[in-house]
Amino acid sequence: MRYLPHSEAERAQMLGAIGAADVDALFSAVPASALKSFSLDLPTHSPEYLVEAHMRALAGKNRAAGDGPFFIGAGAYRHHVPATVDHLIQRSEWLTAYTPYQPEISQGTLQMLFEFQTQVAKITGMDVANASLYDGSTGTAEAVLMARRLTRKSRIILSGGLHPHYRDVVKAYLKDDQDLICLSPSPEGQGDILDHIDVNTAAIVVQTPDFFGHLRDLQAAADAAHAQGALLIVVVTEVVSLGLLEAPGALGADIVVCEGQSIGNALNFGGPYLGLMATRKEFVRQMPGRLCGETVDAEGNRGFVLTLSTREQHIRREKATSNICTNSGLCALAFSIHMALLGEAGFVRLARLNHARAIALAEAVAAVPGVSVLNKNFFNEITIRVAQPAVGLVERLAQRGILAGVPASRLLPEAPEVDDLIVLAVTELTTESDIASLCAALTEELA
Amino acid sequence: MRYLPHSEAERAQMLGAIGAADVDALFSAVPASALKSFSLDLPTHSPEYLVEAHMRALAGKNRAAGDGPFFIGAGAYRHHVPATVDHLIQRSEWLTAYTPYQPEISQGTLQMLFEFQTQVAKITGMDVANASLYDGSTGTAEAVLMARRLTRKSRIILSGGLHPHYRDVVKAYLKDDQDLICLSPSPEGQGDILDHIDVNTAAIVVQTPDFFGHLRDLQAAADAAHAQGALLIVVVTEVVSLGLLEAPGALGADIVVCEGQSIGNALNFGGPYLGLMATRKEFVRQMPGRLCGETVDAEGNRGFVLTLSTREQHIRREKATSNICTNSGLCALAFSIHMALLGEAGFVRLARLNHARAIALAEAVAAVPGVSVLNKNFFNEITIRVAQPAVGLVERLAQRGILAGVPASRLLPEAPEVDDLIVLAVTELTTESDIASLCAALTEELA
Amino acid sequence: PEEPLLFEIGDTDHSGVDLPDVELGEDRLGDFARRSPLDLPGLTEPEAMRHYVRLSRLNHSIDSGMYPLGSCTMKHNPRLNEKIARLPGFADIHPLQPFSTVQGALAVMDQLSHWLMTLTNMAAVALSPKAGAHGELLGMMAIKAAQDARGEAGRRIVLVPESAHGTNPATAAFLGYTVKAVPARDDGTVDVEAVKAALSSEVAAIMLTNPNTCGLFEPQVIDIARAVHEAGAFFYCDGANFNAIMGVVRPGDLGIDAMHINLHKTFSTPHGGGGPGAGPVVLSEALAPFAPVPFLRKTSGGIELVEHVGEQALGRVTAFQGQMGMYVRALTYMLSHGGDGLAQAAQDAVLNANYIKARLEAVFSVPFPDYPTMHEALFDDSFLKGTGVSTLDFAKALIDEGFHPMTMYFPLVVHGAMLVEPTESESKQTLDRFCDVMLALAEAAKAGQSERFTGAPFKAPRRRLDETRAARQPVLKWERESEVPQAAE
Amino acid sequence: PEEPLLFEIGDTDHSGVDLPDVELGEDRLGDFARRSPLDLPGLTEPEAMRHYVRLSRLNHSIDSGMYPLGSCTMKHNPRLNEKIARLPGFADIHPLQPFSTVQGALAVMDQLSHWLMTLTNMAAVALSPKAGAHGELLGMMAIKAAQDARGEAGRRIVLVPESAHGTNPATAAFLGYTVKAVPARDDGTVDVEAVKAALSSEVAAIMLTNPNTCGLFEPQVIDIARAVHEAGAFFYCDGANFNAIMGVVRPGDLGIDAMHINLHKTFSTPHGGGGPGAGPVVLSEALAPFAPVPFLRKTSGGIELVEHVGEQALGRVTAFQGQMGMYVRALTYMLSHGGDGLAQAAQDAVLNANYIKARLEAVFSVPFPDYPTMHEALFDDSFLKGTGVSTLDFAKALIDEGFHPMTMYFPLVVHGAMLVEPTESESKQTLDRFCDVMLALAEAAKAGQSERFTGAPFKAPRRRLDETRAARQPVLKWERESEVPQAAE
Repeated sequence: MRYLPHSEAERAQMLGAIGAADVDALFSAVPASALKSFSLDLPTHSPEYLVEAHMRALAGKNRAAGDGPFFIGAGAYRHHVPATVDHLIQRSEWLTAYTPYQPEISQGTLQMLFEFQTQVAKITGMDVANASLYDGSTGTAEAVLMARRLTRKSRIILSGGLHPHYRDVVKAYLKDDQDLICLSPSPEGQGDILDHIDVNTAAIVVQTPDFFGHLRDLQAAADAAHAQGALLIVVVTEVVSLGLLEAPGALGADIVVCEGQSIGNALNFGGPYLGLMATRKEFVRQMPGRLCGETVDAEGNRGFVLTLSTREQHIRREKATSNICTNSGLCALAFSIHMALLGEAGFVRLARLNHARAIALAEAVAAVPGVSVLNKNFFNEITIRVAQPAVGLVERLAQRGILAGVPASRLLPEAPEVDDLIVLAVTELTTESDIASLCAALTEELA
Repeated sequence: MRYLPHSEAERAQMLGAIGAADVDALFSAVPASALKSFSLDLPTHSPEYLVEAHMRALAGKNRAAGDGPFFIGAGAYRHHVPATVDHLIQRSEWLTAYTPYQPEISQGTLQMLFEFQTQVAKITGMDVANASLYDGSTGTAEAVLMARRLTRKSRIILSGGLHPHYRDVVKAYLKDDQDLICLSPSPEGQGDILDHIDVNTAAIVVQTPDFFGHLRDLQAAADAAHAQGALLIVVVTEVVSLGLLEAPGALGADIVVCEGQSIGNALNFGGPYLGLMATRKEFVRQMPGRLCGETVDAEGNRGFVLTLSTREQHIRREKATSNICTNSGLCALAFSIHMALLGEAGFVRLARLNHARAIALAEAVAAVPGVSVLNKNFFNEITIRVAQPAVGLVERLAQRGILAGVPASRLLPEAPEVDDLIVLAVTELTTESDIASLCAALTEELA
Repeated sequence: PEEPLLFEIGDTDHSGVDLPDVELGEDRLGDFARRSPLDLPGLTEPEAMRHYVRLSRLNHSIDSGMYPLGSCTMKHNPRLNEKIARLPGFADIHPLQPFSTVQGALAVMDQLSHWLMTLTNMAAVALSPKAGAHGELLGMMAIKAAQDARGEAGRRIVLVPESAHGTNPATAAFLGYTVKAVPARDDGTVDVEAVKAALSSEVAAIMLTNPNTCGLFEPQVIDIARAVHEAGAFFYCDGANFNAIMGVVRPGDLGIDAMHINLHKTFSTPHGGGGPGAGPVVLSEALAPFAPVPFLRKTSGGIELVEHVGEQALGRVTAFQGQMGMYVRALTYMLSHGGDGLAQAAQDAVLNANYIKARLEAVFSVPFPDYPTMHEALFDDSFLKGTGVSTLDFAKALIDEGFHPMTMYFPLVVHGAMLVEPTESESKQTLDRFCDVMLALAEAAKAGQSERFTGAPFKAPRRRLDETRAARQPVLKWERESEVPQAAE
Repeated sequence: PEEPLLFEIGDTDHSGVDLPDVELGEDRLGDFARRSPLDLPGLTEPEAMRHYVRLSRLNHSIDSGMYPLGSCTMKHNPRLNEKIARLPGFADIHPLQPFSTVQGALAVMDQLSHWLMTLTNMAAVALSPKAGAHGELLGMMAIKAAQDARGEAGRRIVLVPESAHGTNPATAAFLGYTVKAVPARDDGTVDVEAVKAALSSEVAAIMLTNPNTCGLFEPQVIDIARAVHEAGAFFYCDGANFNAIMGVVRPGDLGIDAMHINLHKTFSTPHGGGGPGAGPVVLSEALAPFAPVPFLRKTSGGIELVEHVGEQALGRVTAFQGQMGMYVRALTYMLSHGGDGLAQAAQDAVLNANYIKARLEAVFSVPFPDYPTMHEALFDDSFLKGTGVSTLDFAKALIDEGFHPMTMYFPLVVHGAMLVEPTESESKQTLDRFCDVMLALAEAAKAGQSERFTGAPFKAPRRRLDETRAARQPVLKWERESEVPQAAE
């Protein structure tokens, strides 16, 4: 076995040193009925080239996004990741390092996290950010719980523009909670949330661009929430939008949660992704997740450590702010490297390019007979109405080699009014010819 | 430009410090007629994702060996390279390091080369090996020149079993040299060389397994050469064979040259590859190429340095043993890592597996009507006679999706007697179903 | 070694990507265009490469040295896994593509599920949790959903042994349960009688780690399971230590109801400096109906994902279908090892821990000597008594010898605990060097060379860091000099 | 830091690959089966990973620090190139596949040829040489073939300036030419009159580096070319320094006949600790007919390789078609930069060298101050006079500051030469740090702190190594203790 360093002779030597007759003697505490009392219906070990052949065959049964025109977004976006990013994150010292609990030999990871926190704070316009959470959806649930701790109030209102998966995760986390209000899907981008805020409201959760691609008015939401002593939680699933859209922090957000996958991370069929969370300075001690802070070492040199860990489970146990005990370290590294490569100049240009492509898509698709575009404003994603069930149409387009977007009903089966809606995204990788192919195919299918 | 660290402001600052009005002032020694006196018919700089799209499109126009049954060898072999090898050679400290002329900060490369030299000496059964040459073909030419220096004689006899490209490279290096005897191709594996040795002979060059897959009798060749004061140069183009075949060093070889590509290195359409050269201890000062040796540092710690460099061009200039001033460092690293992973146990098993596949191929293809196998013995490569022009047959098989081997006439257009011969190789990656596909297709084409 | 912060190297002009600067014409941003400054420094590619290469060299890593880190299973991360995970057919597919276009990906999930259920002998598996703690949450949510469905929502107590990981009580509390501690016996294991005494109709579940955090296999685990079930409660098993028994003992045979599996510990997906993890949860038949979405269903047309079910199940614990990148890596690892190799790995992990224990026990005191240890060896710090060297000092001294410190002060039930888990990845040569170093350090401590410890590490990129200062005056992001608020004094 | 040799870690049982152990039955090896021992130690995968990671950390590299290394153009190696070179469509194709199955690969060669010919304004290019020195050999072989074809085989002399790289005279000698030195003028450049004086009907060629090894552009290069051609000889240009002028000056406009191009210097393919390189040679119209095989021919059916030609050409200088892996990397780099980016890179390289010269020239003496320098700045060691510090000592002291030493004692025409080539990859920040260090070291040397230099490096993985011992008692491979011959004394 290529991964096991012992020869049989070494095993025998070691058993001798232990004074055990055989390895089974080391398992003597296991009830006899449970020890090796079975044979496994599993294949035996395999040469690397056969494992590779098996996995390549499975990979070959998937249509990769790069194989043809591709317009799927809805919370995960296909951006170009520079080769440097993927190269660097595979370096042994990044890839195979442990959580930086021993700061003297983890300054690489820690300084990177400090830089990452700074980057996230800058793009969201917030005071502080943590060292990442699992993803945007669980981050949203954590933000809701955090708001309750901060306000000591319990009502939570989720906008109808919140990504349905995010809504579902919050529902699962707050199972059967009467104080959780989930507003109906709002495909037209209508402002739906402000009227529900009352004095018992801990927080409202608003996504922008929302699930249907509409840009939401955060300032109005913040004002309305703050007037009742509630917090505004802003969710951003397409973090590239922050290169062109006003920072939530500048519009009154109290907690910002983003899905950070767009920067540095591949689609990966849904994971691993990267939850970003940023908040106001005064809320930091109620923020879940790891935090990295600056300090000095015994010789006075600048250094970094995980800090404020009295919030965390390994210290606080049942009094922790969350049970979280990992971050999305390697994804955060990829994000941070990609963001460092972009810098302000690149980040803004990337956002502009995405928006330009979306304008081109919206104009082209609006010209297809039978299609109407629901969005007045948007970043890189729009929703279209196709006057027939979207699921079948999208499947037929897939058979033509075009991955045309997400039927809204896949995520909202309970809302028949969205059955004829498709959510379509573009990125810098979408070409004019991709858009032309989509429109041509749509025209034929809807004729 | 992503690769250029200066902003325009920094360029201006630096020109100021230099005292130059503009960058053209720095090119004042260039005759005006030659400075920027043209416009380049070349595209301008391009985003990474567009460069990648361009190159992927080109890659897509090639049929990769892994896309179907594949039997091409003839000096380059498709073996499995463990993922660990390719990962490690991309590490910054290996990939982007310079030639180890400053040993204090190059011990990684140097120790690896010392280990590499030891590995090469062990598999060839020779006293010493150098730190690699460009490839097997140029290594053969270097060996011939080395033999002349050692013997102070001039006649060189190349076996008819030597890879025709290797023969051609020696011919180019010894342009118009009357003392170079190139024997006719010997597809039947006949011993053809011993009768030509005379007292003026510096060396005979024998390849085993030879170009047609036959195993050659090195001991007899060594005895005959040594009896006339000539040297035996042994060429091995498939280094995996040394896991099963007697070491040339044990059979009297004086210089051994191998193409090392098979271990650790991909096919790469012909390069970069890896020349191995090993010889007897007493010949080392006439060996070309870099050598790494053990020594100690000022504190008595073991360390390694490039040594015996008085042989080399950067010291000896026109008196050097060769004009070579690189080795194939990264390919040698890949070889050394792969060989370390194999170890004796793995190397022998790999060779056995290759030979077993070749036996299966030889038996299967011999049963195809119209095919005869020329080889009595072989390692992983055989030659078949197909009773029709091989070039057309191979092209038709390629159109069926089978890369069936090399028509001998592609390398030997001057020898009409090989027009109906195909040289076929297998490796551990060749499956039974590949062999069955080949035989079925051959049967149909020859019917 | 000093590496400046990226903000001290880059500026807002520099960029390491080339992108066309498009004219937008009339934008569609409404009134929401960005007005506040980004102020985001960039690096060109050569600068970025050097920054991140240099930074990385300040880290310890598996590839450069051993982690004798109890309870954390830091094993070799094969690069084949990384290569496979990056095939476009896995990395470049979107979670919301039509099922017909992702049959290979769904097959990976199906095959991984088969391996996990077979190795554990359990009825179902929920793949989607993002990490071990997330899996724990899911498992306890499933238990809660099952009890709610039974009309037993009144069960509000969760039993947790004192030696448990911090996530266990945190998870229970997160779901609103009251945590009740179960004391351990003197031999370091849980007494079935103590469990029985704590059980009642108010108890929802027990959360037990097995092998436990003292490195011991709970000898009465089957009896405990029986008692728990008889009391109408569920048995949640923390699977963090599954590496000790995979292929050798099946948790399902012990009577557990739910267990998370850390793909990043047991199945070699890389730790990545703190994540991402992946924490699939295997479930018993009783809990299977309460599994979250999405889950797989095989149809005549292929495999599909069930993404919505009724109210009884616990719902969705994450967007999309979880850590696909980790599924691919873990399955690749499983196929490489095979069932036989995984069992051998578990046995080698146990062999290695017992070897360390055998080599060290004459000097390092073993608090629970009654049983052979499993995959990790637990020592206490009584050998340091009177030396002036603390457990922390001792651990930091290991850094100067090229090792990561062992786990310290955990489990809490042992004074000055030192928990050493070598994993199966370490060679005898490395284990011997580690033991030699441990013995030499113990000798040095006893010989009064306390300065070698109290000041350690000396050879690391940093000396000991002031964690108190970091917490008292938190500096959580970089600010330009001009932005840093002046201290009041 | 010590890392044992792999032979001290592994043994012949250990292996890091899993392969079936097949039964051969009756083998087909005749009498040639191996009988002598291999005795080849192996490492399992975790052991190998650690060995090579640890070893690598003993190396300096571009990614971790600057190489101010004259005459070697150590620039940033983009990882995009590495990624593209590993696409199966490039890495997993065999050099002898039918042309119909490798049209993309042949297109890469064609496009690369177009770039190289356009940048140099030359008539043809031979891609196949494996490295710069191999290209030099090819170029001189082409010159020889051309003269043989003209019936001028009697030309046996090659002119080489004293400042030339060692490969130049070595190559000429290798082909049987007599090397005749051309002296330089006091300003560091070649005098056309000196060339004219050396020319005769016996002279086959001149080999000139331009920009030359003193970092200067030869101002009379066009006149020299004219004189050489008038004498019936050819002009071989060493292209090692093409990085200074690419996109700015076309060698073909200067009258050269052949020039090799180091893809691993100018076009960013990685140095790899000493190779592999790639040394395509551009050729003038006069030499084009003598190019080696293989070369490209476009037909109606696509691109094909011409692999055999008549006797006049020089034949074949390597098996197959050369360093395809390097062609892919170089073309990727060219497309990334574009023609405009390459010109900018050359100008930045020159700017950087002049900036270093400007910052250092008050302290470090510049032997040839008459011209602006091109891509490298040349200093001599007169500033060290009387300090007891040698040029070598000074260079080794740079190691302790995190820099690779500059090139020393080359070119030979300058006493104690120190040749500094920053390349365009270095930022102003890094250049400033380098200059600060250089000035501080010079000050330290002058202040009499000679021990800081004579013992340097102090902070490297090794102190200075005994090269004399290595050469006198060569130990070129590892042997088991028992095998090492006992010394006679």
